[in-house]
Amino acid sequence: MKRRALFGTAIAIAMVASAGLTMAEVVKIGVLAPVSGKAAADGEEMVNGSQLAVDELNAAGGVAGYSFELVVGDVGEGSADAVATAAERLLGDRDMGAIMTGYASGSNFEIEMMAEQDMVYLISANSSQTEGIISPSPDDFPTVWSLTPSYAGYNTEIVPVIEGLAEDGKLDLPNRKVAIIASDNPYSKGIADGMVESFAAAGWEVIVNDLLPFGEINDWRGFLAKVRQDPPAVLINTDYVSSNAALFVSQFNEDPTDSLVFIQYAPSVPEFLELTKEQSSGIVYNLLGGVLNTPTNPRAREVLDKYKDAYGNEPGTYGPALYEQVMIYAAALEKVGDPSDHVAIGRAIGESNTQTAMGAVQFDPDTHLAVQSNDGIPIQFYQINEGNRVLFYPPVYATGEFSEPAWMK
Amino acid sequence: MSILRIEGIGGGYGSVTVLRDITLTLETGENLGLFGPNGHGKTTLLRMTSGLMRPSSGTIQFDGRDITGASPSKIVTSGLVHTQQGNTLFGDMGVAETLEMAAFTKRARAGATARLEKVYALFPRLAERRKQKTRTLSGGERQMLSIGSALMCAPRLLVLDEPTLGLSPRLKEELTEALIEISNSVPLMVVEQDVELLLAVTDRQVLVEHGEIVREITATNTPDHAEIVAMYFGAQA
Amino acid sequence: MPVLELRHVTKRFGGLTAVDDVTFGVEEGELLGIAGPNGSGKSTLFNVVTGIPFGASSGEILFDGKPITRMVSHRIARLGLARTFQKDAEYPDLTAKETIALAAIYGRGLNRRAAAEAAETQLEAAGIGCARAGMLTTALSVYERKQLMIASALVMQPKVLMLDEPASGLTRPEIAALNAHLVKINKGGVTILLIEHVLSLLLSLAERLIVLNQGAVLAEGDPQEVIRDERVIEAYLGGRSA
Amino acid sequence: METLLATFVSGLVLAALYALMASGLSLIWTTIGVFNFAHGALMMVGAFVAWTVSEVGGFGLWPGLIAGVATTTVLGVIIEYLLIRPFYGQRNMVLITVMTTLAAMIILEKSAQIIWGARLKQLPRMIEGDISISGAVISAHEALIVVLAPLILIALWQFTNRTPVGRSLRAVGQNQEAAALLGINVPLTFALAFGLGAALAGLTGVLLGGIRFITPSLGSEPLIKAMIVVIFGGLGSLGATVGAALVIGMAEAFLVLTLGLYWTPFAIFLGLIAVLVLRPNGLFGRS
Amino acid sequence: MDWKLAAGLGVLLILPFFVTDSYTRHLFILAFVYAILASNWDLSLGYAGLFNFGHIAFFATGVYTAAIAAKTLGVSPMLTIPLGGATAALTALIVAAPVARLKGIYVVLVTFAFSQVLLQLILSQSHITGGAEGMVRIPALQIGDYKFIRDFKFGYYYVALGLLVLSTFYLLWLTRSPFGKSLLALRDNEEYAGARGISIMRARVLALVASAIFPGMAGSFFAIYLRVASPEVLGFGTLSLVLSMVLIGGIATITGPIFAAFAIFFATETLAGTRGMEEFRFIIVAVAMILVLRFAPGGLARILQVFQFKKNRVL
Repeated sequence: MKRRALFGTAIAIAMVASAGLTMAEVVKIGVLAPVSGKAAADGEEMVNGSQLAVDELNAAGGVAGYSFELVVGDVGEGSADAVATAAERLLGDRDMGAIMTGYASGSNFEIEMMAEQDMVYLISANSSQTEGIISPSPDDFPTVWSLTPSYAGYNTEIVPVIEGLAEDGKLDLPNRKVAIIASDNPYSKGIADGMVESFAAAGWEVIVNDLLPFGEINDWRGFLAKVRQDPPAVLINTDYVSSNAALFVSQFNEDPTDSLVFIQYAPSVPEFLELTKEQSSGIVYNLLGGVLNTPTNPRAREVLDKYKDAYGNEPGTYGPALYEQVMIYAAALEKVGDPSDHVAIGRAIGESNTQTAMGAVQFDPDTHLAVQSNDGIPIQFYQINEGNRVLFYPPVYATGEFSEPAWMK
Repeated sequence: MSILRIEGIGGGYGSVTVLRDITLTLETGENLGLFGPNGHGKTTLLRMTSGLMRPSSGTIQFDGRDITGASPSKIVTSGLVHTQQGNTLFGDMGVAETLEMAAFTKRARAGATARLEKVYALFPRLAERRKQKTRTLSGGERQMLSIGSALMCAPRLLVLDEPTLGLSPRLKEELTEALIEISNSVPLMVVEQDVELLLAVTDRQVLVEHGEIVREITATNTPDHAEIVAMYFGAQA
Repeated sequence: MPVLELRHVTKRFGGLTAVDDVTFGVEEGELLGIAGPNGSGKSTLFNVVTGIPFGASSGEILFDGKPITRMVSHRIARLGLARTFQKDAEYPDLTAKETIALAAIYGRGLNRRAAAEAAETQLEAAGIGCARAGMLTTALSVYERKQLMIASALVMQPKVLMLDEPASGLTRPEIAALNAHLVKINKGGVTILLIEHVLSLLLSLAERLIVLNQGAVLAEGDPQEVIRDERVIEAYLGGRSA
Repeated sequence: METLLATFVSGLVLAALYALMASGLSLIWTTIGVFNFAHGALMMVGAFVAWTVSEVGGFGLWPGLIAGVATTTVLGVIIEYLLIRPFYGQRNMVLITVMTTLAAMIILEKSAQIIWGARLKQLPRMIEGDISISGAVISAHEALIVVLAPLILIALWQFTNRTPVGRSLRAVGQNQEAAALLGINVPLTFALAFGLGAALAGLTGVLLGGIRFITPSLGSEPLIKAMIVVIFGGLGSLGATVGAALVIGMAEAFLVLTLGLYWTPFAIFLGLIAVLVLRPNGLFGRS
Repeated sequence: MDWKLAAGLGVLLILPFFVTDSYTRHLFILAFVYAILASNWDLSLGYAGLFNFGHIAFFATGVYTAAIAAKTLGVSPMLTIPLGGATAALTALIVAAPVARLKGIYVVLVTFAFSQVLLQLILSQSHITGGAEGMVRIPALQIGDYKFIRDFKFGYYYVALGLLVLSTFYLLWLTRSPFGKSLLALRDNEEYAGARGISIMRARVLALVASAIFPGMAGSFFAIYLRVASPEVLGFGTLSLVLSMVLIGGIATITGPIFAAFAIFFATETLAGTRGMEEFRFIIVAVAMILVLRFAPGGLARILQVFQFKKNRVL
């Protein structure tokens, strides 16, 4: 009896799923997001950002005669079966026009599922994984595109920026030593490895190069004790988990050394400032594909304001990113006209050149990643200064000047 | 007036009936002994009296109040104190600590210090081992501690289950003396294998067999040794 | 040569000495009774001999001339030293027949078919009919369960059978039936050690009686004499009775 | 030398935290024989409630602390009543309650996610500023924990060893029937022990909330740490638990120094398995 | 085999011809995997009475065996499935060494600690396992020229169903064999069983190993099917989900956990598709678990059994 009832439900689901055999006037847009679990804050932003875009498009009367409806697929903690199931659910919907995500799995394995079914898939984070999957045969992935440029910039740009600051007399480097700590995940480790290479090539001495297990870190004192024995001019932490980074900052401040402190990604998370308060003043970080909120890119302020009006808080990266992803899809649909022609829409996206909150988006046909350049999506260096994020590099977008951290004076 | 009145008690564990229709009264100022073969329901009867088990039929009245099915702590509070058979103490507690804690109920706490002195006077061995952990005590000392802690509860009726279990003759002797002394101030209900001890300590004895009271012995019909052996081991001993 | 021999066996739990320097032998074919008041260490002695829990504190136990002092219980059972338990021992989720067959398979190494046949033979001998054999053991009567436990021991074809209070909880007619059954088993060549509180049964069966008190052997010899021994009466009934 | 001292101080901070995390778990285990998998989740609830009262409500830290501890105490009593009490006396009670408290953990964590969301939150520190102990610097808040933890544990020890009610907790833990026969209300004592254990969890959570970030999964790492400490010490007494907390806190600090942060958790887990296999009753347990 | 199982199997066999969308088929495939996990866990938990909290570790062993064998070593994906069974059995043998000697809560703790050690190992050996991010692009299944990738999961459905059917037959055979009965005997009365020649250590070790084989194979299939291996499989989430399937289905029934796996998986999936219910579904499963433990300790299977006569079982 139980079994029969189950099959009943299953078949009912199947029938609902296959109900619309002809394309309706409504195009569904899927969002793969961690709505439940540890990363739910990111997930919420992803859903909000795309909902904002969908509402705006619908209010404007739709695109090419179609209006939009948002469908959310929860990937939970990002486990493979959760991501695959959520992706399958969205993929199984015949009205699905495109699927958006900030990140879903960390490994981006779902890209293959999307490509197999020619689903339009726009993704924001983990560009090195995306690159790894797509670059061996980019033609197999005509519908998958990443708004984040290659992470190569993270590896290399830091050295010239720091040396430039020293040359301009804005930063006094006591030596040419660097200490680097990374967390054991491809993002953090990959960037740390790249930095080690770049620093070594520029003639720096890498005195500490440590690796941490990935996850929550309760105490940095052991590592910091090692650093304090021989203080380097630059101290780099590429662990991107913001709570870890905040603890790092507060424990560094207990007994600061004469070092420039650089932390990967974490300081860009909205609550980082709230959590560290004045302690983070002086910390440097950079961003690729983050919101380029500067007077020369008014679009960023515009999107941020819209988001804030709708949801009452300032978003991080994923709200604006998903908003722009939906907009890029909408523009491509406008051009192609037929939402069921996924491959054509994919190609249209690949050819697009759009000014977004993150900068000008253009895609590299070899990797399907957005192109990094000062005219495209730039790498942005920020310094936290008394609770404000000061964009000091590249100079064309700069909103302020770098100032030497208080503990180095 | 009777201090304990057990009427038509029956019950057991799950589907196994251990007790069938037991009726007993303990008059004020009287000490009662129970004996009989193992596994015939004496311990079960005591457990029902002290609230550790719920009888499936019958009523128990203590001091005129119905205590059938009441919780053990309520029953102790009212003054009926039960000392279990065997090694049932708190292994990690010290001797003095156990005795002090045993005066737990409000009624017992009043006058606890005086009673503690009395217990030490009754069992000087316990006084010598105040600081010792219970698990390091010998069998006899544990038995003394059990009885001692029951006395700390300020009993108005003390129910003892096999107080001499596994003790050497010398210790038995000592314990018997102590029990006689206790019985001067507190009425006792004792389950014991040692019939001679029962005869020495209690005024009236009943034989429990197959969950029933099959015989009662009073001062007027004291049995001789052969009779006891017969009662105990069955007819052809 | 005794089939089972205990030499100075002692078992301690913390500060308590449950079995105290016990030495005796059991001859082949004998029916040895073991008595003693509550808490005198009879069951613990059985446990120590059969490896529950593992190992005596000191001393030596020989079975068939081989030391079994440090052997785990299932090996001892397979050697031919079987025992029953005082408490209701059964497997609530198995039937009577399964219970016996399992002992035949694991305790004697029979295959499934032979074990099923052996189980049927034992069930018949134990007086558990076909209809009851397929029932869960929890559905059986107290007497049937006692018989089942003995049958599951016998199916292993033990040399020595150790019975721990088989008569407790039985009615008089049932005890009589048990008595006859045990005589038959013993006559069939199985050495029996019997712990029993029902003294009438013990006295009618035992050829020799050992009385334990406080874990040590108090008296040993002809049952009728031992039972009149002053020390035994004192241990059982108290000092001033003698 | 300075490095060693810094490591020692950091070990001390960890030990104090671990002792606090584990004390409630240990108390519930020794009294009721329940391994409370919801212990970490209760810490999390304590921190969230304290945050809500002090930051959102604006009542300040102390009322927040009181509210947090009070809430977890009540929750502990509720968990005992609904999820533990029905299973007393069952043959597999230990294992059944592992499952029911695991369910409680899920319910608490997911409810917290629904109520408070996933954004990071933090409580203000009890005392601001840093303290330097001959070169080793720690925050005053952590110094407070190092001072507070032994005080709380001594108070707990005094309570369970010197007061009648505290002694009754231990008595019930060692022998329920014998305790009942002294007039101790066993069900009430169980509720008390669970409430007290939960209160300790709540207090630990509030203290943690000042140095870590409050998220619905705040308690999962402390739960595992508390489990390790309790197992390491032997599932017996408060003293063993505290001893184990010291050993593990120090081991962790010095392992980080020598082995690095990377291999430390692995080494500790391996040590745990070794202890369990070689001495199932724990490092300080009786065999 | 009773007619209900046969009927159920018949329906599952023809189902893919009527259900053509890949999402529903995907759900069935995952339900099959969960059913294998839950029913095999029931062997060690329900029959052997071993409260093994590390059962997921066997599954994870299979997952990583397949990932490493197929991707790094280039073993044919089809072969990795039996290989996963073998490595999981080996893992079980290692865990069994301490577990065979422990009791009660200690079994919980050792097995849980073991799964944590495995997790740490996976995280730390990132050059082999991919660390926290896991491994992707594991080669897909291919038999002869038949590629499983673009058939809307038709082939995968039958592979998973085949595994479940094999596993179920295996479990039913095992639990009805003398070995299965000896586990029940040990679980309910260890001393008695020991005194009847049953080796406690041997039975425990065998039970753990026997209960690891199919979860290992299911793990390998899982990795090959999703083409990904990630350490989340060792989290509390999977553990409590599968545990709830065993308990709600009814321990020591084998078929109970299988039915429960279907019911719970489809129920949570339906809730997952409802916006705003994402967190609630876990709470609902947890509450259901408590209610079953409290009011129907035998689980769903026992509730259903009340309505039918208990057949005589012969060894």
